[in-house]
Amino acid sequence: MSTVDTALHVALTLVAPPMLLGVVNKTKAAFAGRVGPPLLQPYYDLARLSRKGMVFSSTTTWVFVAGPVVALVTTLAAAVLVPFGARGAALSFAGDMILFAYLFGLGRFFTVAAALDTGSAFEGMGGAREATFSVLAEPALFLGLMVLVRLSGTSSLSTMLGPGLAHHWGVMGASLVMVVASFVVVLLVESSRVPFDDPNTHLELTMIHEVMVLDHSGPLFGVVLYGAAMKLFVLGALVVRLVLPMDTAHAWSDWGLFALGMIGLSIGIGVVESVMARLRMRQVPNLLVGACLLSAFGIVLLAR
Amino acid sequence: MAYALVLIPVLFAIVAAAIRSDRVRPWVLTAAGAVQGLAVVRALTMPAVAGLEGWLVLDGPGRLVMGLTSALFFACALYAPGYLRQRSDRPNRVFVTCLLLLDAMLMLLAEAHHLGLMWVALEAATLSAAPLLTFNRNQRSLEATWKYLLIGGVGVALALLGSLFLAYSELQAELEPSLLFGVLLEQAPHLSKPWLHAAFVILFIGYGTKMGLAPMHTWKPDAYGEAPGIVGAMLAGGVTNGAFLAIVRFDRICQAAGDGKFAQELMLVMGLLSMGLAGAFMARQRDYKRMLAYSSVEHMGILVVGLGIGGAGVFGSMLHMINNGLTKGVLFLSAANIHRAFGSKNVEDVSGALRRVPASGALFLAGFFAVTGSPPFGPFLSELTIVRAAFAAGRYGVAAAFLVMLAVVFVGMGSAVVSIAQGSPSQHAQSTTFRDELGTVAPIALCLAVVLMLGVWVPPPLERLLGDVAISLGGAR
Amino acid sequence: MTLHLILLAIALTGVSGLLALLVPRAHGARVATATLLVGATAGAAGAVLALRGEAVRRAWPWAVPGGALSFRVDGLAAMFLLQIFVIAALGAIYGVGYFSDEQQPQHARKVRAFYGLTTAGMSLLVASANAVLFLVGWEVMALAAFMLVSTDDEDPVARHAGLVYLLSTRVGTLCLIAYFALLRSVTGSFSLDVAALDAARPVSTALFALALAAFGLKAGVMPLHIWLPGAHANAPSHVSALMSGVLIKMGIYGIVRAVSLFVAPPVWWGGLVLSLGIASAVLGVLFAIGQHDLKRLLAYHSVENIGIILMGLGVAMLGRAFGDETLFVLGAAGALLHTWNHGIFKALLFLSAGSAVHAAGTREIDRLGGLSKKMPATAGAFAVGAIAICGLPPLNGFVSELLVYLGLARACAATPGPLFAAGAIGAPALALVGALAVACFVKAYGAVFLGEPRTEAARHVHESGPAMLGPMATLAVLCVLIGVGPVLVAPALDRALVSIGGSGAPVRSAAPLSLLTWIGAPLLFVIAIGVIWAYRRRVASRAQPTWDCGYAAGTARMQYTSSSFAEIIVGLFSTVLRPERSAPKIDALFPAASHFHSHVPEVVLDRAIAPTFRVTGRALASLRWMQRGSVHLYVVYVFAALVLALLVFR
Amino acid sequence: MSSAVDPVLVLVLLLNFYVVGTSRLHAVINGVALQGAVLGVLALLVHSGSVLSVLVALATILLKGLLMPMMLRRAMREASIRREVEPFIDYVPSLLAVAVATGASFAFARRLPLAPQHVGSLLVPASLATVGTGFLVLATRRKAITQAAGYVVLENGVFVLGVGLLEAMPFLVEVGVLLDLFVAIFVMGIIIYQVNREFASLDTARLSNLKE
Repeated sequence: MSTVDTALHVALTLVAPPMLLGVVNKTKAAFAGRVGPPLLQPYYDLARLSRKGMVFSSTTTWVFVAGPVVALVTTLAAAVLVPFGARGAALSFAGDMILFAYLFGLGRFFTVAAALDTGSAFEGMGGAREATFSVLAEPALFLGLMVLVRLSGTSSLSTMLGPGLAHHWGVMGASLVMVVASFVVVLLVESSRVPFDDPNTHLELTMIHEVMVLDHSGPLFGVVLYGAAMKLFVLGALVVRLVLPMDTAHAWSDWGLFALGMIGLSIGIGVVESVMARLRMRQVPNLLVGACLLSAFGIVLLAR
Repeated sequence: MAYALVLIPVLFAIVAAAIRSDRVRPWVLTAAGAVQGLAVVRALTMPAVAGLEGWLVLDGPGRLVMGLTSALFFACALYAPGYLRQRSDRPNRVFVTCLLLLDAMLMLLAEAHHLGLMWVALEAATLSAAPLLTFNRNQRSLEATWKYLLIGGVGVALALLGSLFLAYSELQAELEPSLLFGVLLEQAPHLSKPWLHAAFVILFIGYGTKMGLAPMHTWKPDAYGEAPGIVGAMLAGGVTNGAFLAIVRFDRICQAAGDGKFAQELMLVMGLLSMGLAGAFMARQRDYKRMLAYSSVEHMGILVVGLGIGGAGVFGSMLHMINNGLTKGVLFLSAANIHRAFGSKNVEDVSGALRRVPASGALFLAGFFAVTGSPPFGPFLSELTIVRAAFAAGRYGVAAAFLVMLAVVFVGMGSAVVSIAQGSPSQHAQSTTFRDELGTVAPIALCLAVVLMLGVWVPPPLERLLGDVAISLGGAR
Repeated sequence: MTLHLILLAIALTGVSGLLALLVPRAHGARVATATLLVGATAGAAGAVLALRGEAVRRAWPWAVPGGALSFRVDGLAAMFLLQIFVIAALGAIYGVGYFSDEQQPQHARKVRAFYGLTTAGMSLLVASANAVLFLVGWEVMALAAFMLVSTDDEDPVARHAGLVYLLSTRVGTLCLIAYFALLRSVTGSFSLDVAALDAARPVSTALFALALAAFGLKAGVMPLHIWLPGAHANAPSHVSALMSGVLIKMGIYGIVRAVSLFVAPPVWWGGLVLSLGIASAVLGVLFAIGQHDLKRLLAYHSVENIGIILMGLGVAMLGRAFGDETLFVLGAAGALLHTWNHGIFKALLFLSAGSAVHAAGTREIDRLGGLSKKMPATAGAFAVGAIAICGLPPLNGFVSELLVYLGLARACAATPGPLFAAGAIGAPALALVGALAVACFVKAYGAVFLGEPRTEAARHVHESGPAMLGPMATLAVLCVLIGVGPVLVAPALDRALVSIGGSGAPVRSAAPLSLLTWIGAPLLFVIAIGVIWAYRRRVASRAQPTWDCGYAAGTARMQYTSSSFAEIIVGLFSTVLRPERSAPKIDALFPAASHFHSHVPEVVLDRAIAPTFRVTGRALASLRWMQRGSVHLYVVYVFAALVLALLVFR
Repeated sequence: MSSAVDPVLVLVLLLNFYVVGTSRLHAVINGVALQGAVLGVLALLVHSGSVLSVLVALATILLKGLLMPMMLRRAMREASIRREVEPFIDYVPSLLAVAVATGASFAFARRLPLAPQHVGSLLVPASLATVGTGFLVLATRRKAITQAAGYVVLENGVFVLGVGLLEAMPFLVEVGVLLDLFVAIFVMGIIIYQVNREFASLDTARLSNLKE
């Protein structure tokens, strides 16, 4: 991995995430027959928020401001570990997949703690949901990762999603399909998308992520939104690489392929959000357990 | 020396009977305890103690029992003045005199080397304990005494029958009939087997009744429950071990006759049965003095199990006899203090002993830990030795049963002891006059200190003696 | 030198509290604490020396049947000794502020005496190389701890907790006695420093089972954990820290020693240990989530973390069974490091929880809240502990869990079926545990320290003094230090692995430990910068009440409580947790004041053990007719015994 | 050994039936006394004429035939009771039980080889049967006095064998044994007296306050 690649990796992580939201929103607008907001609208929003002042609850402590910051920083750190397409990750070592997953855990700890810091029943509710659903999402993620570990014989993301992946698709495609399905579910729940959460509603009782950040305002809210977008981007990168395991042997075409994949993913998310309704809260665990089972089947298939 | 050991307490008994003052008399016990203690120490350091043409011989097991009995008696004798001052409502002439006579008979039992003499000593000990049990002069103590006398009498009668059987086994084999142990041991290989076996069984049941092995233990909870703590201590730590000493000797004859296996099987069955029944009756036991009685039944079971296992088990059993005897002293005497302080021996009425009588409560709790085989107290070492002997002998079933029984006992006893020791004492308990004082606490602490010492340091002379006894009984160190 | 330091430490810690009984009350605390500190310092120095040098063995004769004053301080022992001394010392300092003579005139002296004895017992058993000596240390520890657990014996709940602990620990000790006796029948002596045994013999299986039962009970392995929640919850907090931090680790020490007696343990041993680990970890954390009592919650997390340690151990044993040295290194190093880590962060959590409980006067999470404004240092310490125990980077919990994960991943990628199964089941299970732990601790931290105080008592708290905060700060620093610089502890781990049969392959070769520094340090730095930036912005901003969605009459009691936070998870796992709820039936239009109550019981104790005891007790009570006072019947017994014995034994 | 031994032993056995079969305490005590006296005679017969046997015989007759029954009669007077009531096993079944015990004793005694001088004698079965009878009385009779008498029967059974072993049990022991028995009955008498005073009854079935 060249210095250029590393620089590009970090730059992409920093710059690209809001764009995904733009694509998703455009897709949804297209389905609804609207023109929709500009593609760069998320950037405008962030810029606008950064200029605003903030209002803080007198109940809160430093934890409240730490929530968004830690969430963003951990996501950024996790991004360094994920291979963007065939280009590999900026940093990889044995066991980086565990660090990857646990960085999100750290972020979650602070996000939920920040929500509880407000003392608001609504935000507590959101925090409880976030914590609960991740309890089921985490095994699904790890079951999927174990499939990849088994196939590749390594616990490093860059290697397991590296050049050998295409070959594994040929041999163990069925398992990988299940892993992809399971990861998509994890991606949707972790980045709070339909059918688990609807980023567009503001009905407190029905939400997960949005309801946790009711009290954040101004630049801090910007950090929240930016972090969320980056999480979508990072998790999306994982799925994209899984689905597009091709290796073009050219740096620029690799990057291009990855970019196309990410755009495709965003469109996909947009499509899902347009054609599906949000699930009832009680059914969310069932779907997550389903995702776990899918990955588990993926492993069982390997046991032959 | 052999005569002096028996005569010292007898003389003191006469003195006690002659003294008029109830206040002065208890100090005779203390004096007797001290003098006898010195005599016993002297006797134990002498290479040979014998008398009456071989009828009195202080052999290895006898030395152990004698040392233990005199130590226990010494502790009781120190404790008695303080206790009897608390009980000044009762005349103590009979009590003190009979206690000394009981002690004398136990001394005789330890050195009697003649089957008949041993029997006489045991019978006399049984009888001299009867007035001690009625010390409280109420219906309950009378009932207990009647049961003690009747069941004990049956046991003693059987012991006599068994002795006769043993003698007949000589007669039938056309040997010179003699009831001297030395002679019996020499002739053992030629004894008539059917008579020997029947004799051992009858002797075991007979002396086992005195020892309090299940199912002949039924007198024990009644007697220990109703008697003063001193009597409980002397019975549980003295008389029972005297009876055990007899069984040890019969076991030795069986070993010498080459019939050890049969005796061991019997002892294992009866020992485990005792432990099991004791455990069953200790579960949810409401009367803590009766609980101590069942604990005594349990430990008698442990003693014969150790003997039954053989090998190092014999060593463990001998060591356990000493440990258990002394620990029983701690438990019965501290229970007596608690009984006085709370005016009840019902577990439900007694709580917060650690607050009401801190020293007695702590000693009772420590005694409980000791008797249930917790390191660093002595009984732990002996029980460990027995368990490891069981494993070494390949008797896994016995070992497992043994440990399970220990667990059952611990659960039963632990629940009661903890609820006695901890918590807050009731209003009624606060109003009684009894307080911990030096006289009623120091002797118990002394006993416990010895038990503790035996858990971290077994004095080499004792170790040698135990080893010799074990080897003479076909065991091992 | 090494051994002398440790023996000195055992002696000094053991007598520390007893010595204090001899001096006037006013000086008792100082004398006891100073003696214990001197001892612990000596011991810690000895342990560090042992970790740097060769294993020390020394024996003196001991006039006790089967006993010898024989000691062995190798890498493994030194690791445990260091942990004992450090945490005991910190707990003792904490105790000066938390459990002083002024506040606890009845108990303070007693607690100091038994605290020292517990410490001495633990260090004695770890250092001993003779079964009798080991048992002495073991039981001194166990019984002294019993006295500590039932410190507050006027409270029936604490008394019951003490009794349950006492009975369980004795069952364990009896298993242990059986274990050592059986071991002796194999090796011929009570020495624990024995040559490798053959695991294939049937007796080895019995040995393994006994060790697992005996030590598992002490460690609190599910379902043998029944004593643990009550004991940890009711003991004084620095005692809980000592018990949870190190005492239960004596079980781990025992299991590690027992397993390392065998050259190649069978595959199923490793599988069993791993499965027990998974069960403990998952169930432990699940039960923790349902708790309302802060210290009970922490206690269940001990069960969880013991589970994680056992998972590592199971992986190591599987590595042994299949001859995969790297697997062994990863699993064993993970287990041992987690033993340390858990000791540190669990002690930290108990100390900070104790600080909060001490200030607010209740352990009920739902009666606390908002403490962090008045007690920022305590809150911060708890936060560090919480993050560490969840295994989150960049703190110490992550390092040990990473090692276990690496082992599981390696197992998953390996050819043999059992290894694959272990990895494929183990890793997701550990992930589940991690996520549950986050949910649980964010709940506990949030409900206790964040938001608004739910009661007046919680409103009027104030920060603890330096005697209490100092140890907490030290532990928090240790959490960060091991988390960011795990290479610092790698040599100790290498040393310990060699002493349990490792080939000497360093941990650093099996796991990217130094990389964690390069990730952890910048991560901490960036987070710190970010938070400081945001906090400065905050200081310059307006403050208003929390947005209440337009409802103007909100009260502190309307906050999301810990019970409500946990409600969904408890509901999801109700099959295991069996929550009890008593909810009012509301059918009127204007219902009267009412109560809602929910509770997650100790299922194993309440639904299995206690009923068994009741039934057994009843069965035994039915034997009572035998002793019904009839002397006639008693004569019949004697006669029956005589006749039967004559017939059977002839 | 004299040929008159067996008839005397038969008498001992018959007295067992007598003791068990009657409800009158006087009769019970008389039966026991007679049994004791018969044992004295037995001692004379077994070891015809030695000084030792004469002394033992005299001691036996004195203690077992006279003193012990006297003690029991005194206790009976003090308590002013005359009859045994409602034994746990009634008189006729008791007689049957003694018969069974006697039969069983004969069966068991066949397993034990006899010394040459005793071959063919009833010594062992008579002893065992009497011991069994003693147990029966102890276990089934309610009155303390009857139980004490039963204890004497038990002792008598043991003594039958003791007589056969006079050489093995030298005089000193023999007399010691007798003395002990006497003291035992004496102590029992005292206790009986106290029990009667405290409980206003000698029904030992009422002595069941101490139980689990």
